[in-house]
Amino acid sequence: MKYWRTPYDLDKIEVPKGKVHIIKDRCKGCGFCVEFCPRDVLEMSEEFNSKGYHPPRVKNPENCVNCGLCEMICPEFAIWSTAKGEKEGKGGQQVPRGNKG
Amino acid sequence: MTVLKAVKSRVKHPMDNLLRMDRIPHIWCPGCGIGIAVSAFAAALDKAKIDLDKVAIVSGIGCTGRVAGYVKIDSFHTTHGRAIAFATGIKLGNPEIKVVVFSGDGDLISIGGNHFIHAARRNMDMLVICVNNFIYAMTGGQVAPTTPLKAYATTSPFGCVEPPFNIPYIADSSGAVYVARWTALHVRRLTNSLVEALNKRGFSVVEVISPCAMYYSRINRLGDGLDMMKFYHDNAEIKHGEDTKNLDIGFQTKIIVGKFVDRERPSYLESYNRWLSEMKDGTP
Amino acid sequence: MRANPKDVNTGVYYIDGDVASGYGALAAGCKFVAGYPITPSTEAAEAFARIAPKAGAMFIQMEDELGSIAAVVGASWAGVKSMTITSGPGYSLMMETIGFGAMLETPFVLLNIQRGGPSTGVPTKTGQADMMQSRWGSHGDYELIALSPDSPQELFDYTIKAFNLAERYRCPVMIMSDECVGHMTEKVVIPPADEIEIEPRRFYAGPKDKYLPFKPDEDLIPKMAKAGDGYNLYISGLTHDERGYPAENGGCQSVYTKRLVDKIRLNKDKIIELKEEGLEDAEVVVISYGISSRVAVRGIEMAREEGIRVGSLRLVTVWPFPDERIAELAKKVKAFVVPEINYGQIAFEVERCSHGMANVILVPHGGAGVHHPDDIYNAIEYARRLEGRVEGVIEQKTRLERLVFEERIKLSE
Amino acid sequence: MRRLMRADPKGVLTGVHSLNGNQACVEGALAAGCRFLAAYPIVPAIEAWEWFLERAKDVGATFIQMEDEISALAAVLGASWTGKRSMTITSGPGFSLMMEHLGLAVMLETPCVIVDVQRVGPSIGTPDRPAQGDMMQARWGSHGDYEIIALSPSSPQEMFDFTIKAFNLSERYRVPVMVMADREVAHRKEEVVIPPPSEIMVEPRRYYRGAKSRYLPFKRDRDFVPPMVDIGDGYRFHVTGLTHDDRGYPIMTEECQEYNVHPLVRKIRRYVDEIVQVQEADTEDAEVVIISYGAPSRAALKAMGEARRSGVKVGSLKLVTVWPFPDKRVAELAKKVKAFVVPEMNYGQMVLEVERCSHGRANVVFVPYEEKGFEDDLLSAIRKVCQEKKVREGIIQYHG
Amino acid sequence: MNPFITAFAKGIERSGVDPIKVSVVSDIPFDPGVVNHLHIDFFHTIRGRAIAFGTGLKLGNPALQVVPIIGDLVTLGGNHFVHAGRRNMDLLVICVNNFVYRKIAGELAPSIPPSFSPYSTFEEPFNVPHLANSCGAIYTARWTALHTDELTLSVSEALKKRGFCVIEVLLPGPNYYRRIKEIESDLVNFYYENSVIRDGEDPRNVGITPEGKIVVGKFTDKERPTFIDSYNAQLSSVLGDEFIPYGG
Amino acid sequence: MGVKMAEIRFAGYGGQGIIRSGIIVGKAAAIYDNKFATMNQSFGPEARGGACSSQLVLSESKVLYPYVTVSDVLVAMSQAGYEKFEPELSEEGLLLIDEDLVKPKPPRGRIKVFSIPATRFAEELGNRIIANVVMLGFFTAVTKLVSKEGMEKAVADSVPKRFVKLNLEAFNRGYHYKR
Repeated sequence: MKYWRTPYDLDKIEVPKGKVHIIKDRCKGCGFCVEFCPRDVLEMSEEFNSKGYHPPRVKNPENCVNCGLCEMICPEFAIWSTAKGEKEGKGGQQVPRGNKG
Repeated sequence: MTVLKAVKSRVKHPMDNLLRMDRIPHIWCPGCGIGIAVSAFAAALDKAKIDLDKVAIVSGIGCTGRVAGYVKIDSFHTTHGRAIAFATGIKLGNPEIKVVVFSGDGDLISIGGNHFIHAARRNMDMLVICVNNFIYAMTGGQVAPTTPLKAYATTSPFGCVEPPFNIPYIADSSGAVYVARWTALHVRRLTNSLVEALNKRGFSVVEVISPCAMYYSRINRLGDGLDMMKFYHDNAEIKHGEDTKNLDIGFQTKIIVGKFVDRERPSYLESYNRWLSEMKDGTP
Repeated sequence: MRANPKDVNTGVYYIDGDVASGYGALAAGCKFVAGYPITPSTEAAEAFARIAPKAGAMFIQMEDELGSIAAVVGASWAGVKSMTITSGPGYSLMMETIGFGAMLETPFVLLNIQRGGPSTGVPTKTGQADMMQSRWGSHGDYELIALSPDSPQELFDYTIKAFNLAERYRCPVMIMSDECVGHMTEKVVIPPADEIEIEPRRFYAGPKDKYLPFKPDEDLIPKMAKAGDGYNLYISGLTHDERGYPAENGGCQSVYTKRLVDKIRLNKDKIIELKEEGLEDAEVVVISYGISSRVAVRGIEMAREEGIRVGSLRLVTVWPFPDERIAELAKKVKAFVVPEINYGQIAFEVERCSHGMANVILVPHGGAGVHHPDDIYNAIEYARRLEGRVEGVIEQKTRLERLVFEERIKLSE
Repeated sequence: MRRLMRADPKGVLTGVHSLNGNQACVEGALAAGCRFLAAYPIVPAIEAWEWFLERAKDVGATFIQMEDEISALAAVLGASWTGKRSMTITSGPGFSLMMEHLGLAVMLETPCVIVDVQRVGPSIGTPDRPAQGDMMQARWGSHGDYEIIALSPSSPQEMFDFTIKAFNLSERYRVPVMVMADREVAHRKEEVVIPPPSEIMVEPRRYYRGAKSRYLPFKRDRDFVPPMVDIGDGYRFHVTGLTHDDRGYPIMTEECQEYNVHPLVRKIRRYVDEIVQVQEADTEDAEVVIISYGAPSRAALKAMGEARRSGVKVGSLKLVTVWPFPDKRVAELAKKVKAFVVPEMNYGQMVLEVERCSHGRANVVFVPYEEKGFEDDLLSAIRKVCQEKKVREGIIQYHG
Repeated sequence: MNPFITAFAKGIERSGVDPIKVSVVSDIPFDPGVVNHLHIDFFHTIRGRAIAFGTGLKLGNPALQVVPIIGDLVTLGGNHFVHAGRRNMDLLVICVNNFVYRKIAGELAPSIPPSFSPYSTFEEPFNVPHLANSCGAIYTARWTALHTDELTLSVSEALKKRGFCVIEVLLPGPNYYRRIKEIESDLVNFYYENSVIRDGEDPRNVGITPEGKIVVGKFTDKERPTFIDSYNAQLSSVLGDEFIPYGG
Repeated sequence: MGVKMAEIRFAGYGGQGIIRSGIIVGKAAAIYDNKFATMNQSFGPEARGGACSSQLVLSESKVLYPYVTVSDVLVAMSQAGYEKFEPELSEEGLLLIDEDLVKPKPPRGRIKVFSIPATRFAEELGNRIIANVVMLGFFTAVTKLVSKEGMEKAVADSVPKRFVKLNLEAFNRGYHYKR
């Protein structure tokens, strides 16, 4: 069962592309991101992480539209997406999101 | 510990600068919604454009009470039920600080019920985020004042016999100026609500209904966290402005969410300062 | 009086101390438990909640610890035996009402499963640092009784005893257990009801209009009446006279409050229970209570293997304190070794009672764990070697202290 | 390393005033820089915060009447972390309710002052009569192990002086400090001399001065006291009532418990000599020493004079700091004197400490406070104890 | 206190409840003579815990009619108040409201020190009937010391009801605030001129404000199962014959 | 000191049934095999995922000193648990591990290592929560410290009625696993 409808004018919109990042060892395998991803990008993997859970893995990378829901709904701060083409998050170089204050 | 080492990877999560990543993974169970509430709060802090140095977060005891330990701002993990009282001191000690109380239903409404209603009555300027998972989870699944009638818990092994509190109603009737309720599934709306409430002056309450996959759903055989989230999806109904007295939550019944109260009242400090200046002028 | 068979779940169980205490309470005839969840004591409340409805008893989870203990005092005046269950922080919240219970001479039992403190401390791990609090925690002068069991079986037995003492002396009785004992699982034998002796409440039976709620019998303890029986009770937390009316002369040496301390102090010998072992020829005596006494066993064994004559004195009743017995021993032995899971509480009492005649060596432990037997052995060994009298309590440096402050081991979960 | 600073003139009402103990206490607090009071009304402490409220508008202090004493102390702790010197004022029953937060104050090492105007207990007792029944509670009332400091004033002037001292000790050692007054002292009206601000020395808060990124809220200096920062200064620190490491992060192991809690005890025990203060009179040649504190110490001085006149060599040791207890001094005296006489307004609390520290070398006599004929009781106790041939075990109490 | 005591006594009489079974739990000491005269049991408990103590009393012996009379205006014991309401504990709570709201005090006697109000003067007080109603009370009413007949009726009605009933009584000067006694009669006059009876008014609208009149009356009267009822019902439905209904 | 039989340590994460394992073995020994058994637990505030261990002292007579000093058997269900408690294991001890979750170092002394994919088996049986019961079956077969019958009774008493069958299946899966 899918929980989000597909917009009927999908073909007219320029769909942004996103890339999903997962920190596997933070994951506790709750499955929220897999279930609620509106674009069905993710699935649960077979592998165990260091805590013995099955983290998600990207099934359909091209489907990601960088909506950010996975980031918001992940209770473990283990997954997020960036726009394709953006500098990818390594060593804190990703586009700052937080208030630096 | 090995796990911690593994986590210190080079990749950085966008919220890393708002959270104490040296303490992640956090203690919450798989399928728990508190982490989502924290995400929403962090996103709201970001969106509300508040100087993070001037925000303090106070938590009590319980699962949600641990939130203070994970957010990278001035944070206080205090005693059971007294987060609001402690926060009152901070607010009055330095009125420039935006004070956020982030705690659970048992902490805020059960043992801390008195401070909750009195702070609302005074209209003490703070944002209270109450994560409601219908049970005491940290101590192992005891009945809470929010546990729905007939639901099971370890100290109500034959079903809960006490009607639960309707948190928005009690907040409203004791004088809160902003009252909203969302489930952990409504992350975006929750974030927006938190932004509004952060910018509000006075006692604001945001209730977050969250799955407890370890105790509440297990004892009541409701499946895991994901099943609870699906339940919210099917049974939450958004009704902004609904009269707060109609917001009771039964066992696996419909949950009404939305923003219910948004009004203006002079805050405690405003009244206090006015009174002080009147006293000085000699015109009581 | 014998226990009611309906209340006794006779059988052999493999349960933890908390649960055993819940069973013990019911067996003792407790009909009302009010509590509030707090680690590590909740199992006791849960156990009682499970078995109570089948025996016509009730568990209610109140809104906080303040409410719990107030309800317990109320229920006791309604005529039922009652109990509350808590741990450190909750215990601190109860302080005001414990004084109130003592003032009203209300029989009730309080189970405190101690944990690491102060403040929130270490909720899931042990401590013994509320011992002095149990004696001195409420404002004003009062006396009460505190027991310290060391195994699940004892938690069952002494919960019953606590109820009996509470009824006998009309005062709050504390069961000062700790997380180790509370969460320790062992075989617990619950005997048949006719083997369980329980103390009935001492109700007043004379003419109603002659009843004085605080008029003591010869043993200084007054008889009780229930609310709703037509006695026109006037019960007040103010300093009161025999009628219960606020006393005109309610000063700090009021005869009325004096009885609150005297009824325990003068009945001390009947209340105190000690477990003594190998004291006849001992040169060093280990004084311990609760889980520490089981930990001390290993240290004592080690010392005896070395040929040291070590005796053991276990305080089952911690309050009232066995002043005389310790003073007596102090004259005979070289030193006392006091292992406790705090930085010195009962050790100071031992110092007080030994009147400078024996050395007192404290083996401290901050909590969240128990002593290493080596520490206790070392203290015994040191005590034997030490010549002369040293003033004050000697604090033994423990293995843990060296590890943390000298070797500076890394702290992690 | 320590530098005292002068008091802020705004809070100092220099001059000679006729004040009762409660008011003097508030004046002392304001002089010491206290700018926040949270309290809940209770007899006999209520005048204190009425006076505070009266003075708040001139001094610019904040006051809140909380819903109960539990929250009053919680608010005080919160305010203290914003950098304000904070206090609360209460009496017996309220003091009992504060016990849980006393533990939190100890654990968070939050400087604050708690004034307990003792009244007759237990429970509601007799609200408008004085007592000293909360002395042991001050030391042992909260769960878990810790050490605190408590002072005991015996006159309105001392209420003023000791309150300043309490704030200073509290900032110096980062512990809650208690002023254990009683109704008699709090309600007695006397002349109180308030010196000019330049003569009042105030201990400044020990602030952290290093780099922001390196701040650890519980990293102790050599004397076990960690420096502090204020909320809102951008340190983004975390503190918790759980057992924690230097960062303030909870770690639930026995090692961390030792690391965290042992210094809480040590930071007081090691500096006992610095903290402890007693006032002695004629103890050099004394055979009998009266050990007293608070209101009874005035009668004690009178009785001492009387006894000296009748030829008995009596000295007086008045406790300024009740906790920590002056173990050493009492033990020292025990070797020289025949007996200690301890008058108290309770059924025997500090006398147990005297018994403990005298190590069986001197007789210990307890004299309960009676509203009438108290001085005579003291004198007769002194005479009787002089006739004792040897040291008796335990505490002696003469009847009649 | 006297007009209230009289009304209370008459209320017990009119309700037909056996006074022997009535226990008053209060945090204000009563005159022992009153207690003897009414032939009730009286417990003077510590501040704020009257309702919690009353809960224990009621559960210890469900045959009792427990009447907590709270004099602290839901301040210290606010938590017990809301939770007993939620549970629908079978108690009749009489909230003796002796506060002098700022404007009222100001008009009447400027000399009253501000702190004599249980709330600091600038704070808004609770709307007690509304709070009670929102946490689940089944009966709420408010009367002043003048409305003795209505108060009597309310007491007798509430005693007969099963569940959490709250009657707020505006009463000048019980013995807590002695200095207010001097202005007692003025305050009675004030009540006379400024109160208006509106039975059945939505409790939401009966907050006491400096401007408006004091609304008195019987506001709500509904039915809900009490704590003991729902306890017995739930447990017997789950446990069946194994369950021994709780009778204290 | 009584006649000692064994000191056993179970270690893993909260949620794996580590404490329950201790209780079940203790119960089998104390109630069904008529020995003496003292079980102690150690856990963090986390319901799941935190370090968690239980220790069991089995004896022919009353257990006085209730703690493990040198363990004869270590059952490790997590890497962290293994690393923390391996040094405590006797030189002649037995080490039982879940092979998917623990990667042991080469054993010291005469330590014997037995491994079983307990969590994987449990997942195959439909619920990973019963991994500990699989491990208990394995434990019973390897150590022979408690009787199989006693263990089966203890397992049956310790779980809700509707799960008895599943748990016994898990137990036997572990018991009959050939290492």
